[in-house]
Amino acid sequence: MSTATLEPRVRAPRNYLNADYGWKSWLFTVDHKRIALLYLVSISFFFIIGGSFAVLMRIHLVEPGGALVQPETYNKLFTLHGIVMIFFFLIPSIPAVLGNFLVPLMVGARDLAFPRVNLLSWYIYIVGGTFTLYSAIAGGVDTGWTFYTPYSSTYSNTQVTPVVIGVFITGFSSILTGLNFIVTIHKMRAPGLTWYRMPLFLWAMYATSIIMVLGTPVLAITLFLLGLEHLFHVGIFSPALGGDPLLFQHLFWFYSHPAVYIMILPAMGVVSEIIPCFARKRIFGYKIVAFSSVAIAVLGFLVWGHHMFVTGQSVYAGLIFSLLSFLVAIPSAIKVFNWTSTLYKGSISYEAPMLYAMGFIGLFTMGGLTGLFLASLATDVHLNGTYFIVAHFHYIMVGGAVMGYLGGIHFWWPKISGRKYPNGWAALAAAIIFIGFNLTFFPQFILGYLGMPRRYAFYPAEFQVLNVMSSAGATVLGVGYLIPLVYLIWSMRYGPIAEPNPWGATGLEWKTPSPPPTENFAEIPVVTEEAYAYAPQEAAGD
Amino acid sequence: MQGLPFQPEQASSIARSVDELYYFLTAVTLFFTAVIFSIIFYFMIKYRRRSPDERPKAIEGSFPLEVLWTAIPTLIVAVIFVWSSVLYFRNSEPPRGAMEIFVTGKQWMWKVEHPEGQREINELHVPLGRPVKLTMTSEDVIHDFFVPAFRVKKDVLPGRYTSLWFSATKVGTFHLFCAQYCGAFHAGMIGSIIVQQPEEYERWLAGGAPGESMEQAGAKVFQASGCPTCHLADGTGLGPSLLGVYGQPVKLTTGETVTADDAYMRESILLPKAKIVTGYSPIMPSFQGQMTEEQLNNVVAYLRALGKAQPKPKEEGKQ
Amino acid sequence: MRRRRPLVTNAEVQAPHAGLAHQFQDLEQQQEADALGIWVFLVTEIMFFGGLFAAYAIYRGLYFAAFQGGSHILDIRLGATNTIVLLGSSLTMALSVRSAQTGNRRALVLFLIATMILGGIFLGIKAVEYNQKFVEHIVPGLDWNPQSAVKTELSPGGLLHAELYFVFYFAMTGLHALHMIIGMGLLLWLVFRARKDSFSPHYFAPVEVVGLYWHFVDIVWIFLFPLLYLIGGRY
Amino acid sequence: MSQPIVPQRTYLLVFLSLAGLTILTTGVAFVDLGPFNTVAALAIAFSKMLLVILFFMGVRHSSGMVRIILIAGFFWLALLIAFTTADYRSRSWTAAPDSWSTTAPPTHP
Repeated sequence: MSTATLEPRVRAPRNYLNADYGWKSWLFTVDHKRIALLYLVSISFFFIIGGSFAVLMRIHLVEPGGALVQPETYNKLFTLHGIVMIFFFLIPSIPAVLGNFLVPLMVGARDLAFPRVNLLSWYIYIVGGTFTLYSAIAGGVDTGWTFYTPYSSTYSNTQVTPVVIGVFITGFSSILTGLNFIVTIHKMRAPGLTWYRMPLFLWAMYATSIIMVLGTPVLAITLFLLGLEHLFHVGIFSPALGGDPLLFQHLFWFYSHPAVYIMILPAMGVVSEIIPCFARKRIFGYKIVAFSSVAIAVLGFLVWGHHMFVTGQSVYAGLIFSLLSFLVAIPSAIKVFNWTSTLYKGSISYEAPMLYAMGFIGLFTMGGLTGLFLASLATDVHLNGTYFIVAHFHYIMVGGAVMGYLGGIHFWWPKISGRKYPNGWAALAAAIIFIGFNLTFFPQFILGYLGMPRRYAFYPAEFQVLNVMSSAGATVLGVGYLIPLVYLIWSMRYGPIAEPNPWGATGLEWKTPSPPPTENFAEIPVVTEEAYAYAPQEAAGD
Repeated sequence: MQGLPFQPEQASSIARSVDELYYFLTAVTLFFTAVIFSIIFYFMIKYRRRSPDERPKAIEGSFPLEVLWTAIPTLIVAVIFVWSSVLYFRNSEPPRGAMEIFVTGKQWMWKVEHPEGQREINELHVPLGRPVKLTMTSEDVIHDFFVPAFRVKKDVLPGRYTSLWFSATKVGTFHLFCAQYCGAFHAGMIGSIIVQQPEEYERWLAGGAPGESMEQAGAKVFQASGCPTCHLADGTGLGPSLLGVYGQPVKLTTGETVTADDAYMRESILLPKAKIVTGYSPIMPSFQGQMTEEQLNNVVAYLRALGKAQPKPKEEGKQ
Repeated sequence: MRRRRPLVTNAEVQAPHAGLAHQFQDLEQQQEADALGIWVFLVTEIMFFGGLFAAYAIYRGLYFAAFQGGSHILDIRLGATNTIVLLGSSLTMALSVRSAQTGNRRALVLFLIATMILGGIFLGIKAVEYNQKFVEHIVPGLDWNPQSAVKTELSPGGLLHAELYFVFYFAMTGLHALHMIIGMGLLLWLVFRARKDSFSPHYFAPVEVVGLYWHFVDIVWIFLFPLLYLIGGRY
Repeated sequence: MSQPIVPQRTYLLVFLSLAGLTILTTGVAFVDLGPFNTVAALAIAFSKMLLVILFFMGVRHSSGMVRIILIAGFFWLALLIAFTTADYRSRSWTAAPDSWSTTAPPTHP
């Protein structure tokens, strides 16, 4: 707060952060970078809310009989944890924060194709979030984030309506973001930036956008029908009123399975940026990695029935869905092999983003491989609906997506904020998160195999040891997540000023000052080289 | 607090086969995790940055390697797919002559009815070594019948029958869980499967409330609901005869042929106009709301028994 | 490759054309982006209605008789008339775009207004049909109490499933009508802009975009008509 | 966008065909074709959609990109419907449950 530093803010060149002051300049901005920050603040808020629900759940489960709350309250905790984390944190996390910030910078444009639509999508997100928060305050909702009918439509007497409206509305935010990215990547690339010169983050955002655009409307219409049934008591999915509950599950998972790829594909894109930078190597098998993103996006739409192997779906449909679920594992495996090979004969340094990226590969590998247990019909029968599922998708969505998100935040933080954070603290946080995560979720694989069903507010005493281990791990994990929050906020004021390209990375976003000016580039750049041209020019042809 | 188990008990005829696949998958997972972790650690140490201006040569990629590491996972998942699907289909087919028991899920309890008429709540007694087939339905929301020790699980849906089977191989008491979230006391919708020696099971069956068998109870409901007025045994009534129908193909007015299974019987009682047998008119009233799930189960049990009887010769061609 | 333009900050932008937004390099790029944007948006609309059509298809397969019974209550003449009215509005919409292309402002305004009038007629006929459902007490959730004549017609497949048919009838036509109302609002906005002479043969993207939206809404109805009114034939 | 200006006559002819097809589909509904009533209705609706897309929406003159996007949309919808229907259609293929095995059959009442 004193003037001890020799970097007075007045000397800072004009950039998107100091271009204008006052709340209006933020709430009515159409600058993609400012909108990204609006998203960053909002999703962090929802992450803290969703995280506190998780902490309460883990504390509760220390005792077999439940240590903290009534079963009804526990049900509301896991429901809101799921809804908040999935729809209000994970789905917008990388696309809406890093994607919004980076897509125009990476394609070398002044903004997204539709800046006002971009701002609109943030407002839609906020309105949807408000409905969801209202429902949490007004008594909560206890349907599970999957909203399975007929429980959600005709039996639950909690705040189903506002939550369904909230998720319905937020879906449009996701649709508009995806639409904006598709058009931007198609039409606004800088001269010379061909498809095969694009950074892989853009490929990943493109594949993600396809899912957002094609899948989210189906979720919207499904929730619309659910809302109709709930409000007017007309039969759509409720057997007592003439409907079929399995149809809801089909329509729901048609979106919600690909939604997993909305979370993990962007994280894969982030990792594909970080690894070449800190290994100073072009990514191994660029085109294969690029196309595997698209393959995952497409195949990911054809596997939703593996959520329904034991629900009374036809066994033949189950067979096809099982086969396709195995197929979608292959492009993911290819990506892991290519990232690993990128390290070969590289020049590897261990800055914090790289540690997050390595953590991502490890956890994603485990999460992906345990997915095989669930794609396989015979073992899924036993594991479905148990803690094995919970462990598996947390490995993918927290171990994978959140690690990728944090890696990306650490990688581009100097660009976003114009400041550097303390690398030692960041490395420590990465290590704590990695250890805490495994402590929390590895025991849950065993719990699931032993037969403990998920969504149980109390449980037989023989499962207690593993539950206590998991809760202890959650404490470590929680601390791990708080550390970056502290030093990142600290760095905004006290961190050393970042140069335009602190990591020596390639990519157009590093060719403009940190933080970038409002118009991104003094002059629209011309791209003359491949992505990840880390090698010295004369050797690049080898 | 008890010890730290790593494997649930294997107490059914299929448990072992599921575990074998499970261990294979675990081995694959551990192997690849170990390989990836070791390679990453090795590379990160071997190729650590030694001087700040090091510039390694670019490697474009390697097509043979890409083919190799596409082919290996493809082969492995192909093996797993075939193994697991064959196992699944073998495990889901109930053997002939399985004992049939009705299960009804209800927020938040399991109601069980043995064909002999014994009823239980949150408990299911079964004899050792004999295949048992459960026919299940729910009175309200979706539940799920899950016995970890048997490695069986199936959703229990309202308005529909689902079924699963198992053959217990160990005497003892095993957990029964509801594995599909069903509301406030979902966690309390648990029970026990009690596997007994056959003689002991017989004693258990004989003891307790004698009651009537499901079939007899069903016959009473059948009578009381006025069904025999139209469903005459010789097929001359307004509705088709029900002798020898259960389990057999039935030709419908739409030209389709369906099997007269539990689901069809149930549908025909609740929504009689949905599938009309050729030669008959859609005049049967619906019994939706007229029968409880239990009575419905009893009637289905009775119809199954009728299915064993030979159809009377007169009604040929009228099925 | 696109022409490069030297840097100008937002404040200094002297837009070379009134319609060019700051993030684009030139008008052509902007037009291509707009066109791509609307088509991607239409794809989301296909999936939005598509979820509804998928649910409809499943239930129609399961409860064919009930859906047939429900369908036969609808007035096929009103449905067919409405189809032709809506197709006519698509014609006038296409002609509006053409007038914008040729720079004929008077014709543009006239055709836009004609499109709105035809859309209004469609909604009017729809309102008559909805009213008829209330008279017959076959509005699920609000007024479901079919009277005797209607009841006989509906009963072959079971009243419960006939109710399901009407849920879909109202959900599908209701969402379609909502899209029509939004479309009419957009048309009104176009009329105002056209009267202010905002469009020229070089810049008429808004007319084209609204046109594409309007045609899409028409296509939805092209499928709704046979799927709702013509189930199983009327012979 | 910069599309050729189509003569008014073309638009009028397209509209007349669309109106004709509407009358045709209504007429066909009154003829008993069995299951082909549905097929005919959908085939006619599909042709009408093509007319609108190709002429009114001008996809005839559009870039390949627009066509790919449009086809992708319909393809994904087809996937949703096909896979869901596959489940419902194949549910009854599973073998009939085994016969009932308790006491001797009772006599019919």
